[in-house]
Amino acid sequence: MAEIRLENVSKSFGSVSVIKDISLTVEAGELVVFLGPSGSGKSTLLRMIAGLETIDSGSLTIGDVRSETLSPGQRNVAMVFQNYALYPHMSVRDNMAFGLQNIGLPTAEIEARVLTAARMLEMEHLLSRKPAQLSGGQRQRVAIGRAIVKEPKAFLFDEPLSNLDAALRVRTRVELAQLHQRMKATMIYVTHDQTEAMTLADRIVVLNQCKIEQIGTPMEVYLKPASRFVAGFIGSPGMNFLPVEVLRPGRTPVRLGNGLEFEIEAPVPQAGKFDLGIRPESVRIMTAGADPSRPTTTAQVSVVEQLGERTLAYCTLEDGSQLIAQDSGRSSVRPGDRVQVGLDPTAVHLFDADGRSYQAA
Amino acid sequence: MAEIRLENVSKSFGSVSVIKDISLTVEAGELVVFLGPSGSGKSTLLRMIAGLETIDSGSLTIGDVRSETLSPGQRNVAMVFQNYALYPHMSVRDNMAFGLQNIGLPTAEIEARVLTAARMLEMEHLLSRKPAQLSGGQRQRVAIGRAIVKEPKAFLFDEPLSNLDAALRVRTRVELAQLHQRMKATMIYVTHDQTEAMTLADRIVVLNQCKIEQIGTPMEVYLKPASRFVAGFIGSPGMNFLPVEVLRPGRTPVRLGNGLEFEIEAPVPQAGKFDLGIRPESVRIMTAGADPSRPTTTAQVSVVEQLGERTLAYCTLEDGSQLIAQDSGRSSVRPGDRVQVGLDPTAVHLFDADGRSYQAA
Amino acid sequence: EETVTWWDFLSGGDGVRMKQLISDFNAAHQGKIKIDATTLEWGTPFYAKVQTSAAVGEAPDIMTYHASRIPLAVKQGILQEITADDWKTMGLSQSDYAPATWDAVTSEGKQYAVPLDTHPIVLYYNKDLLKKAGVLGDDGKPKGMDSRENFTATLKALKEAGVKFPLGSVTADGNFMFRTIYSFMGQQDGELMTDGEFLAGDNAKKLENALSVLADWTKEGLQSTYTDYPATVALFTSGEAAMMINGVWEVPTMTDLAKNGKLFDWGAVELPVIFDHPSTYADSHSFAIPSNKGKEMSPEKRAAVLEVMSWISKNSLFWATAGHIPAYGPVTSSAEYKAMEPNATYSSLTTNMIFDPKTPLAGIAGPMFDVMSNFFVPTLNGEMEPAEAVEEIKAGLEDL
Amino acid sequence: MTAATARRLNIIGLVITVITVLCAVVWAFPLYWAVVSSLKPEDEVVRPYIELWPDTPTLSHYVFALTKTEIGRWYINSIVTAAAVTILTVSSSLFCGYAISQLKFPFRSMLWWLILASFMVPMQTLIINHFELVADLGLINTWSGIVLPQLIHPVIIIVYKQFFDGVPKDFREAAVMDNASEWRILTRVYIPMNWGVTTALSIVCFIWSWNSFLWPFLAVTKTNMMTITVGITQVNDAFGVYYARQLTAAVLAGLPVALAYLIFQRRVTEAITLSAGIKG
Amino acid sequence: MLRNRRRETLFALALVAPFVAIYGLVFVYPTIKLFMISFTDAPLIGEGNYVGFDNYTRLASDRRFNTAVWNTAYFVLITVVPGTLIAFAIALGVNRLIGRLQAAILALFFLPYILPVSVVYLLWDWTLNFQFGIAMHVFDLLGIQRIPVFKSTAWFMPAVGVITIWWTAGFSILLFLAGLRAIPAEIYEAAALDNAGIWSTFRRITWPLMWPITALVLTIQLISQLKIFDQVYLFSTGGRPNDNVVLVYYVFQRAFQSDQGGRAAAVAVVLFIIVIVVSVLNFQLTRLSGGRSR
Ligand SMILES: Nc1ncnc2c1ncn2[C@@H]1O[C@H](COP(=O)(O)OP(=O)(O)OP(=O)(O)O)[C@@H](O)[C@H]1O
Ligand SMILES: Nc1ncnc2c1ncn2[C@@H]1O[C@H](COP(=O)(O)OP(=O)(O)OP(=O)(O)O)[C@@H](O)[C@H]1O
Ligand SMILES: [Mg+2]
Ligand SMILES: [Mg+2]
Repeated sequence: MAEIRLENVSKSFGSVSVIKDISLTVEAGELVVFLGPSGSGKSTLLRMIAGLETIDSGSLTIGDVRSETLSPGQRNVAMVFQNYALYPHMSVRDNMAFGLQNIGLPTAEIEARVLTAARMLEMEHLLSRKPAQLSGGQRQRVAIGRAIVKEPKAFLFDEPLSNLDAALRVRTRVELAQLHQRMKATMIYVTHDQTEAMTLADRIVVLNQCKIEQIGTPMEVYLKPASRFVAGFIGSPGMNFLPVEVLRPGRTPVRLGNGLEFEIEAPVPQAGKFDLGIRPESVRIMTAGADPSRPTTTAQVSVVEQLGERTLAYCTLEDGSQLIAQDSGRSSVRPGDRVQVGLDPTAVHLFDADGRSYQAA
Repeated sequence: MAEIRLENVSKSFGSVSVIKDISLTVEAGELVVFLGPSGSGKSTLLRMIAGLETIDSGSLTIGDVRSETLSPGQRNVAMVFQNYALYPHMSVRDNMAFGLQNIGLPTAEIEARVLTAARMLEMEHLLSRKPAQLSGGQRQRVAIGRAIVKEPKAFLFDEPLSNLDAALRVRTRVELAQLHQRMKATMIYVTHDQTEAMTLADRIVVLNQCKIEQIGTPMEVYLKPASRFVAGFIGSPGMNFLPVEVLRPGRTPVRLGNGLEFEIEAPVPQAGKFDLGIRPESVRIMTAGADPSRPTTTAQVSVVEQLGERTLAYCTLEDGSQLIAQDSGRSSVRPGDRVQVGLDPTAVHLFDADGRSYQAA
Repeated sequence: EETVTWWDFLSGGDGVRMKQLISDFNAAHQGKIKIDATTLEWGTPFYAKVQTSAAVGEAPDIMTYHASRIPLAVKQGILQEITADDWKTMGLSQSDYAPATWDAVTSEGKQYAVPLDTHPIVLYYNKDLLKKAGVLGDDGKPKGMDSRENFTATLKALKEAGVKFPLGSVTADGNFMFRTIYSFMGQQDGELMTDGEFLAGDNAKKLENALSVLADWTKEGLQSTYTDYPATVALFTSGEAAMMINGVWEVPTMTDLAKNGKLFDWGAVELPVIFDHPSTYADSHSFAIPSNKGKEMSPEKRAAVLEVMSWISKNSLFWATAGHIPAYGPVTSSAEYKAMEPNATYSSLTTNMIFDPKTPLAGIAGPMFDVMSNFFVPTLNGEMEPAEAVEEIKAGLEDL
Repeated sequence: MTAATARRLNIIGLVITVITVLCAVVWAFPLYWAVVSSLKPEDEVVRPYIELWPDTPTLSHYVFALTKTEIGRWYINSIVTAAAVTILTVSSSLFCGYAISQLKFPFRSMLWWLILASFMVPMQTLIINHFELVADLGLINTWSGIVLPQLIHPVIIIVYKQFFDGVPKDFREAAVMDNASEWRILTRVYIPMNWGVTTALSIVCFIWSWNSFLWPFLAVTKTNMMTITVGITQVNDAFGVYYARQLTAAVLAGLPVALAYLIFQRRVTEAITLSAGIKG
Repeated sequence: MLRNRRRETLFALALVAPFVAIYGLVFVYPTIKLFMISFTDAPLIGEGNYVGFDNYTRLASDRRFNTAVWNTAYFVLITVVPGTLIAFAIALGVNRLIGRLQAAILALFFLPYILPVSVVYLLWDWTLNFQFGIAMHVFDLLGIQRIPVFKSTAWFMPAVGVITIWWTAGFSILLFLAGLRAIPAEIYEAAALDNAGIWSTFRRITWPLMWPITALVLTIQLISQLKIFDQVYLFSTGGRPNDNVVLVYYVFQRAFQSDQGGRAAAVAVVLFIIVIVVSVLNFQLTRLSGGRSR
């Protein structure tokens, strides 16, 4: 397994700049997820690593080999496509063997590798089927198998689960995680589904508008978003944002739009208008006798989503700002209720007008 | 808005029975979700109501009109298809107007209705575009708009969100919920994604193998599953099941496979082998100083999924049985850890060999 | 051994007989000459093929050729002259042929082919029906063969006797009808082409006369309309048409049917004299030697080819069973031929034969045919007035 | 009103189906009629009334055609030349269509326009030039000579290009990642994925070649080199009543292709269905 | 994609080489020769003298050429659109059927396509034979006057047109079927829910969605019907060839019957130009109307 290092990589299609000066090192054996909204350049970056797109400037090193100018085949990385791109006319066995035949491996060796991979992915009984005869999850495994047999330096996945239905998605996600643990292979995984990103990644690379917004472990990204974009993008639902006025830098009172004032640790350089970010799980519906130390305000509930293990209440504050609060699974909140919501002052973030994050606490 | 009543409805394709003697009443203004695994007959049932499939036996009443033999147009229900089935060659306006033109409404009236619907769905600026020029979410709104303008007795949705990416899905889900609240329309909504089901439904109809397993509000279905199937199917992840021996009916000790004994309220007729069901959120990782009253056992963590607002730990008990436990978002559990997990004895369910549920507490 | 490559366009009954002759020839010349024969499709394809093949040196050593196509072929330079020496080698001479026949293979004083036969058209008739209608003469020939009025009367009598079509004519095929119409022009000494001019002088009127005879028969319901070739034969042989104007090549059809007892008592005679004097259109199957571009023929080969032409001409009595009149005089004057019926009956008409005008535009499948055919069909079936047709034909011919 | 409407819809559907079936029967009737006529004795053929089945069915015309001619040899010539035309045309068109669709090379678009233009030229008008060419090459009376000028069917390239354009580029990329050479991408990925259309095009090309007349007629001067369409004209007779015999010849000329089509029909229609790739 | 330009070019050239070689030999070269011959008075085969534009200028006053142009236009008019519509209608009918019945019916409609033109000629000449054709017997039964179909100028072109449609519809039917099967069933279900009747479903859904295929079929038909020859030639021999002449037939007459290769080539060149002009017009037209209906 090999390290992948991108240095000052850029790319444009005609006059459209799609990747802007990106540097990134993926450690050997690491699983890095590229996360970002549609059009943020995830696929392009991946395809540049694979050699399917040229690199305009900057350097790419795979293992210890400078690779910008190598052809896709020579880079020895394997790619799993979004729609798997299994050859529809070949059996599962042939699909997996094709790449090995191309490099002229002896038949016995090919057969052995295919069998090993098939055993690992528990699909020995599928070897002679055609892709059309497989379920979505099985196809996914074939696509992975086709990558595994190459014994590549790294695996690249481009939204491999986006075609599966929700249930299958969860199952294959777990399978992928286990596979990574077993193989300890270098993997880059593209997705715009953050549940996938959170659960799979060793580190997450959040891309936005052709640039890297943040690199970090899933929890770093979740708990310490580097920017307002990351904060809003990560989490389901994303972070609440409320306009707030910082009265004084330091441990300091802030005032919400509805006049509520409370104190937070605000490492901002000066007072002024900021956005306060707080995750739904840090906004609690207060029942009588709840922690009185929390700053509390009144809100009107508009929509209630009971998710079973928790309940989300979509609330409107008096000044019209929107807020999602979380309650326990067995919540009795109903749309239209007026409730008290309490904010956890230790879990708030401040963002300036440029989206820069100032972490409280 | 109209009530929809199915009585003893059956349907088979050739020799394959697909709907078996189903009776169901959807109240006027209610939003009912059909939930069930793939192939359970959800779409078929919906299509029978729409008139796209014939009804072999039984009766269907929409409003007060017996409708089994009416043509789809005459039933005056609107359907939103999984992939929207927008007419690709017509503008958004024409897509919405087509059905009204077919019933010979005056042009002015058509225009008015289309505009109203477009305004309601915030897509007045899209009216002259073709579907190909719209994003997934916009297409979804056109499909809904096409349904709204008909002023139908009821709306039927067949997995309308399954083609959207996760982020868009959440957004449109909320939009749909708001729409329902605004219009108070009778809606039947097919999905196999239970987050959707939980958040949208007034009542959920759980289908399995061509039959209704349970009808109830989302929380009823979540908290009081009528069968082991429902318990395992609802929730993400679903309920944990552990083999258990009931030592005595009544308030009574049970023994897990690993020997742990504790007391639960077990309204079972007699002692014997059962499956104990418990949701992940009722299985907590015990830290030092936690509630000592909970029955506790030792487990080995295999996979940890940090979802941000919570953490799921996939654990193996000493007897090899699998269990998912929930921990807080900022959990420090790592794969391989040995931990103490505590079960909430008030949140357990018992299922006999046939899957029948015996609710504890 | 010399192998002589041979092309013909003789299919069906003709083809069978020619194949017989060829195999007889081969048997008679075993070890010396062998004919390697190929039959190709009749008409435009055949002549196009001959022309293109000759141009690239792929033409055969000998081929059948319609005498009517010789002027065009000479212009294209695809035929070799048959020299006086050749005639001598073959043991044939001008005196063995009817003057019209000899003339037909002659272009600008030179001969370009050896005539095998002449195949005129004749009048076939159903003796049973004629007898019933009382128009069968004592000589066994139809009554009224001497004038337009009398022949029309004969037709009318047949009609009155309940015959559906007194005369079967190939009215659907203008190419075919050219033969009849040209014969009727010949009966007025009409010419299609005089010194390079089409329908000069009163020739147009003569063509109009000829056309109106036939058009009138149609108008009076005496003649089958829009009948194509096989249909005409079928009408006649099934007894629906009492008489039929057709080529002598249909004789075998009749003989065969009669032999199987499937036919009535029938006869064939020279065309009736509608105008001034007897005259019948004929064409001739002849043998020609293509001049292959860039390929000189060896003297041995040429000798072999001449031997083929000579032998087959001299043994053309068998060819007469195909209905055709052998061109080689000694054969027709032989006792065996005289005994052949009805061939002997109509062989006399060789003295009244006329051939196509000598122009490269004429001949089987030539452009003149198309022009004529184009207007014959509507005229003969009552869609167009003969005078108008003649106008059009004249204009069409001048357009060529 | 309710059940009645449903029934009315059903009845309309039924009526359309019945009409379709009736049309199909009428449509194919001339074919049936030709076969039946070829089984009648000549005198029965020309009876003045409709006779849907022969009184005295006879195979005599077939016996005549099969025994009096070199029809076996002609079939062989036809099969060999049509197969050669098909294989050569389809394969060269496939390669060319693939290159135009998938690869970059100089003069690509010019070649494409030339091919489109050649679809518009009536090939018949080139036949004499073809003849001179083939004669110059000394190929008259050879299978190669029959085959050569038939090797241009621009439509086949046009269709291939359309299909290759429709193959998602993922497959190409997957194969590149798999180290496949260009040749293997073509032969192991693109060709197998387009078997359906290849079958369809092969059948159509075979039909065209089998049915061509004027060219093989010009290119062949020996009976034993004739193709079936050329040879079969010898069965025809310029004289006499030979409707049945001519129809027999027609049936014999058309039969093998008809059989081949019926055998491959499923694959043809499947291919065509896959061709949902035809975009506007 | 990262490509090896040189290798790719070489490979591409190797792939197109066989085709280009054949193409140059049997298409480009003869076509150029055809152009050159059109400026000479060459006979059917062989050399001729340069005559400038004579062969072209005399076409203006050539009656037969005029007839040929009009006949060709007339033939295109009566076959292209009707042929396309008929094939469409048949495809609609066949598309409704399922399973073996569909296969059988499709075969019945397709079979004529596999026949050689000479067989088509024989079949129809026989079927429409004035004396013995089964169609005439049917006319008799119906009390209709018999029609000498191929011998009257009024009936000739329509009849050959119908036969051509009959003969060539199979291919168009296959294309239409492909298009119909590509329309998702759900669109029709949506239309049913939208109260659309059979007619408005067809007019508002099927027709516009099928327009691209229809345009394709129209183009193919247009080009092939402009090149019509065999049928007209076969059916008019012995009848009224000069009244029924079409452009390619005229080329044939000039070349093969009149032995005027040069004049024939000129007509061929004119025809080629007509085809290109008409195709380009047609392309623009279908694109425009396509733009309107989508
Ligand atoms: N071949 C191309 N030519 C021009 N622009 C392109 C091309 N390919 C991609 N782009 C543009 O580059 C940007 C990044 O595209 P990319 O496919 O990498 O996005 P992504 O992050 O994978 O999005 P998604 O989640 O939708 O797959 C987009 O704005 C896209 O429009
Ligand atoms: N036309 C048909 N002919 C035969 N069987 C059918 C047909 N349509 C559906 N079925 C079968 O009926 C059963 C129910 O199908 P249905 O489409 O209603 O399932 P579903 O619950 O909507 O599943 P999914 O979530 O995958 O859409 C399935 O087993 C399916 O295979
Ligand atoms: Mg992407
Ligand atoms: Mg479904």
